[in-house]
Amino acid sequence: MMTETLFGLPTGVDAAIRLLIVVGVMTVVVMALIYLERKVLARFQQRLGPTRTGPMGLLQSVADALKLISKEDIRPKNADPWVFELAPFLVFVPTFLGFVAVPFTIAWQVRELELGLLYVLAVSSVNILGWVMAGWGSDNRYAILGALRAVAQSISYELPLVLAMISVAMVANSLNLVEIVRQQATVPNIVWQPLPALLFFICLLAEMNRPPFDAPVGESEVVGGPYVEYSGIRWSMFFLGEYAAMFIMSLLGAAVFLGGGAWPLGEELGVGWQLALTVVKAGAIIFLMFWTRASFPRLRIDQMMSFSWKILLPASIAQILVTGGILVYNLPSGLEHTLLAVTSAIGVLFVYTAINRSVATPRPRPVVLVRRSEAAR
Amino acid sequence: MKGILRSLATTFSTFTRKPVTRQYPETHRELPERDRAFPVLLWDQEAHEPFCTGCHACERACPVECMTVLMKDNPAHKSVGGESSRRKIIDKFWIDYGRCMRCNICVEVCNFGAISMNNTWSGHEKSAYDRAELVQDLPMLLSVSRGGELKPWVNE
Amino acid sequence: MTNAVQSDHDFEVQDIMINMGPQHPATHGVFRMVLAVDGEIVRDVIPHIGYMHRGGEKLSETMDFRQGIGFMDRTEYLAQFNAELSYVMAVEALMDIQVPERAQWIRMILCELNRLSSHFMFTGAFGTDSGVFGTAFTYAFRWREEIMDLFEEITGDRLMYAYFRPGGLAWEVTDNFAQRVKYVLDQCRQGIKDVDNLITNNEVFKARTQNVGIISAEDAIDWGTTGPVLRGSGVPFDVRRDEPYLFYDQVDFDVPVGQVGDVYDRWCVRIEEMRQSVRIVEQCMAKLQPGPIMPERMPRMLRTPPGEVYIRTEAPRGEYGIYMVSKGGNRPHRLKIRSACFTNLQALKDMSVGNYVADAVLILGSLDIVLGETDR
Amino acid sequence: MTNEDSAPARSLDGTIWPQVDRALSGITASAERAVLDVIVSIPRDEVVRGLKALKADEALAFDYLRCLTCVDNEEEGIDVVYHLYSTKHHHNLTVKAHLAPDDLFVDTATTVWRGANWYEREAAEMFGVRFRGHPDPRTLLMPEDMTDTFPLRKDHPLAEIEVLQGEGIAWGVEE
Repeated sequence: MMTETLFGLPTGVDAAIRLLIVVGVMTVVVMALIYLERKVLARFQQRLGPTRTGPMGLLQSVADALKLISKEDIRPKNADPWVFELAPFLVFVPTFLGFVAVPFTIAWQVRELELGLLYVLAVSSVNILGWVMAGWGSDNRYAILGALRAVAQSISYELPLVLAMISVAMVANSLNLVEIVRQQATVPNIVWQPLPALLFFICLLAEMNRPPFDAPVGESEVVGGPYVEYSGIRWSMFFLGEYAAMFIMSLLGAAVFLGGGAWPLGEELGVGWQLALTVVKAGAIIFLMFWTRASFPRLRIDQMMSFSWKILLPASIAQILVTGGILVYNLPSGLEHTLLAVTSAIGVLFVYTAINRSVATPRPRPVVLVRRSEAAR
Repeated sequence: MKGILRSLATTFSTFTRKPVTRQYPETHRELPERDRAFPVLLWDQEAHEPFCTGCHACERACPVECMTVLMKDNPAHKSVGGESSRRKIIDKFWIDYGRCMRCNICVEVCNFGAISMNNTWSGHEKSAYDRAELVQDLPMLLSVSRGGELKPWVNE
Repeated sequence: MTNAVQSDHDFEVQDIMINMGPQHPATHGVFRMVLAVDGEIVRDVIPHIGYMHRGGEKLSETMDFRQGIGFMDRTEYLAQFNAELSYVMAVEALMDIQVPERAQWIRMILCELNRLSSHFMFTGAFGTDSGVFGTAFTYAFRWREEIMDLFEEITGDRLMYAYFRPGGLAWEVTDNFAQRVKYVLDQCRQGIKDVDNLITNNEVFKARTQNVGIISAEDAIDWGTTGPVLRGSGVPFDVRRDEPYLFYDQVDFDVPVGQVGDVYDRWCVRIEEMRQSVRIVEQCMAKLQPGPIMPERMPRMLRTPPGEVYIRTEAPRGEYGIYMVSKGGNRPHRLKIRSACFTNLQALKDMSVGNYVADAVLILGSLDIVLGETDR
Repeated sequence: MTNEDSAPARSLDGTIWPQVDRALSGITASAERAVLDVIVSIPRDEVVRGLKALKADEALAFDYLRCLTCVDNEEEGIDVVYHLYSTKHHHNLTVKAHLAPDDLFVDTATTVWRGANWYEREAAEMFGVRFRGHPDPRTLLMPEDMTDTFPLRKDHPLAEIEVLQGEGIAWGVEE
């Protein structure tokens, strides 16, 4: 579907302009995100966070960027030159491709794609190639260990992510992101589909390598994983890619589950309101990611895999079956949606208990207190 | 899951608390008067000379041998027409702060109360680019006490 | 060293050797271990220590008894009071000095507060090892800071206190000592609660630490492990309880003991020990009476008669022993520091082999090593 | 209690020496009382046998090696000192084996307690005592190639101190 072009320009030029705007905005957003993450994490830890550069440390990201650009670009002697140097681009470019379809408002995005949801999910998982290249090309054992973990993790969590999204698409009867947003003008999808929302958030953390799923980059184990040999501008491209992906996926989550620019103000309100709503919703998801980062230990790689394959995947498949089973009967809208919400909520409870049960044997009292009188002498 | 939620609640409760860190170079924490930074020599404000007579007690007691002391006859002693009651006085004194381990022993062995630990911030902010810059000579050692910056603390 | 792995392939399969440390965020200083890994599974661990060896025992032989105290701080730089205590108690035992009661109570209070601060440090470092990004660390430091402020007010230094002397204490505590200790204890209670709530019951943490790095009670004794590592394995051996020094026989406290001997048990034992320390300090404060802090007649120059003594105290990491041989004179003939981390580290290989790489990091963290003490 | 009276004429009454003596039957052992513990001296060739007997004895059960170290007595040779403890009965014992200065070896105690491993490695590199049958005789704290000097021996000199201060004031090293 083709929306009208800006100022009646030719389609190609119009697309280029839109992309440039998006890329420019994204760079600023990424910088803001890095600053915000540091500030918010600092508050979680009762610290002040960056304060030196500019008022309240607002220019910290700019200073970081300048520092990273001016740093020497080091390539290890034994590294594979092409693979090593191309890897950051392969992480960075696919991430930015995702912006083509993400709706910022109901009427404005780079391109409105009929298969927008599928496109964003597909494109965002390409960057794993860059990770493998980085891990292999660095000729570093930590890097290869981290890259292998990243691949395993990415493959395992891609499945429940996509399956959860399919369930939502079934309810919306569309893969067009704009269409999905438009349908949520009254009630957002999270109410009808809480289980996919939960699965989406968990998989989101895993896809972004955020705690508790940050085994591929865990500092205390593999010291940054695939990043370990990178420095300067190349390292910052990884970083940029990471935070850009974070924002894209949050926008996606806001659009699919929280009603994007449509809920609760509806389509009538201005573009500014819609944009603000989208950003606030995406911001909420991002805040949740910061929050989990501040509170969670890291899962081991095998636990991470079994969590995905044994809990998330069955849950998402069950959700698709149930959703399909309800939708196939063409029930009245109210009843259908209630049924969807109830079954999905039961699914959430299932995941909740499954997490509880999956933890190692419960110990009623972790420590036994030995009284003084029990001393041997 | 309960534990996970509790973790989240705990971090959120600290999110709402006031940050406890300080902006260090701008705002200094107040130091207790017992604070031990590095040893400095004390200045006798009445006689206008150091208390130190250069008796080598601290030099001998120093576990890391960071001090060098030289004494001389006091030019201001009564016998040569001055007003001071000190027959001998310190001539040269070096302390290598890079070597000092701030154990307080020199203060404890001093019979004249002539050496003390610096309890101001100037004693802590001593970073230098060269180890040799950390060697303090007599005027440097006396300057803190001479300026009256030291907080009084009587060691029982 | 590479171990060829049994395989069905017609090509040879080798373990990769991963070198962790001496510069690695998880090795708590300058510890180095070489891991032979098969995929993610650790097949062999070769620990290397000695990067921080400063010849402390040799140096102590050249220092007299007053000068040696300052050096003890620098061996065990997270539980300095305990290290000083062992040293001065060794001198007192050789010289047969009676320490006044007040000095002993104050020593006890300071040692227990030191245990609190050291365990806070452990929770922070271990939290970081397990992947809580900085939060556990800042929590721990925030509460440890209160204790260190108190120590600074009393001794004048934040880390290297040099406050205990053979015979008693260097000087009297501050006038507002009682209020300050009470305040610090309140803060510590809040801190223990925070750290406990943040980590102990977290399912992710439990999944990571339970049944990982198990060492049985027999093995733990055979390897000579001490402190929370030994108690985590279920051996209720605490020097404070079994061979009371100071006035530990006059206060009431419990010895926490784990049931499985895994990383989680060691964590829980330490958290419980912190609570017990708060209890001990409270009892000590109630019994603290005014009085002298040094014996009335102390020789100006400390000279010991010939003899030897092995003094052991329960430092936060386990038994901190000083074996002091004197041939007369004002300095020890031989001073051996029996370090808790040194022995605990020996058992690292037994615990780690067969676990994941990520677990090896956690197991090392659960030993709570201080390299200054290990290498001396 | 550490601070209890330790009279100079210390007798062996009331100590665990009778039990130790019984456990060490067939091994030449002599005892004296130090400030805290009983010191049992066993000849070099029999010490590991003695340690095994002490560990195996039901009433003693010295299952825990607290510390193993050496003491350099200069011309009199080197003493290897074992500090034992029983986690069952909560008592201590110090065992000493004397080595002549020109004959520095002793059997390894790792066969009794695995925990003796690092202690012996340290003692070996610091004092030049050879522990026969040690499973892992590498250096521990010292560099791998530093096998000819023994830092903790009394004849090993301290390093010179670098003097940074003074206007040409010569500064000797005390030791």
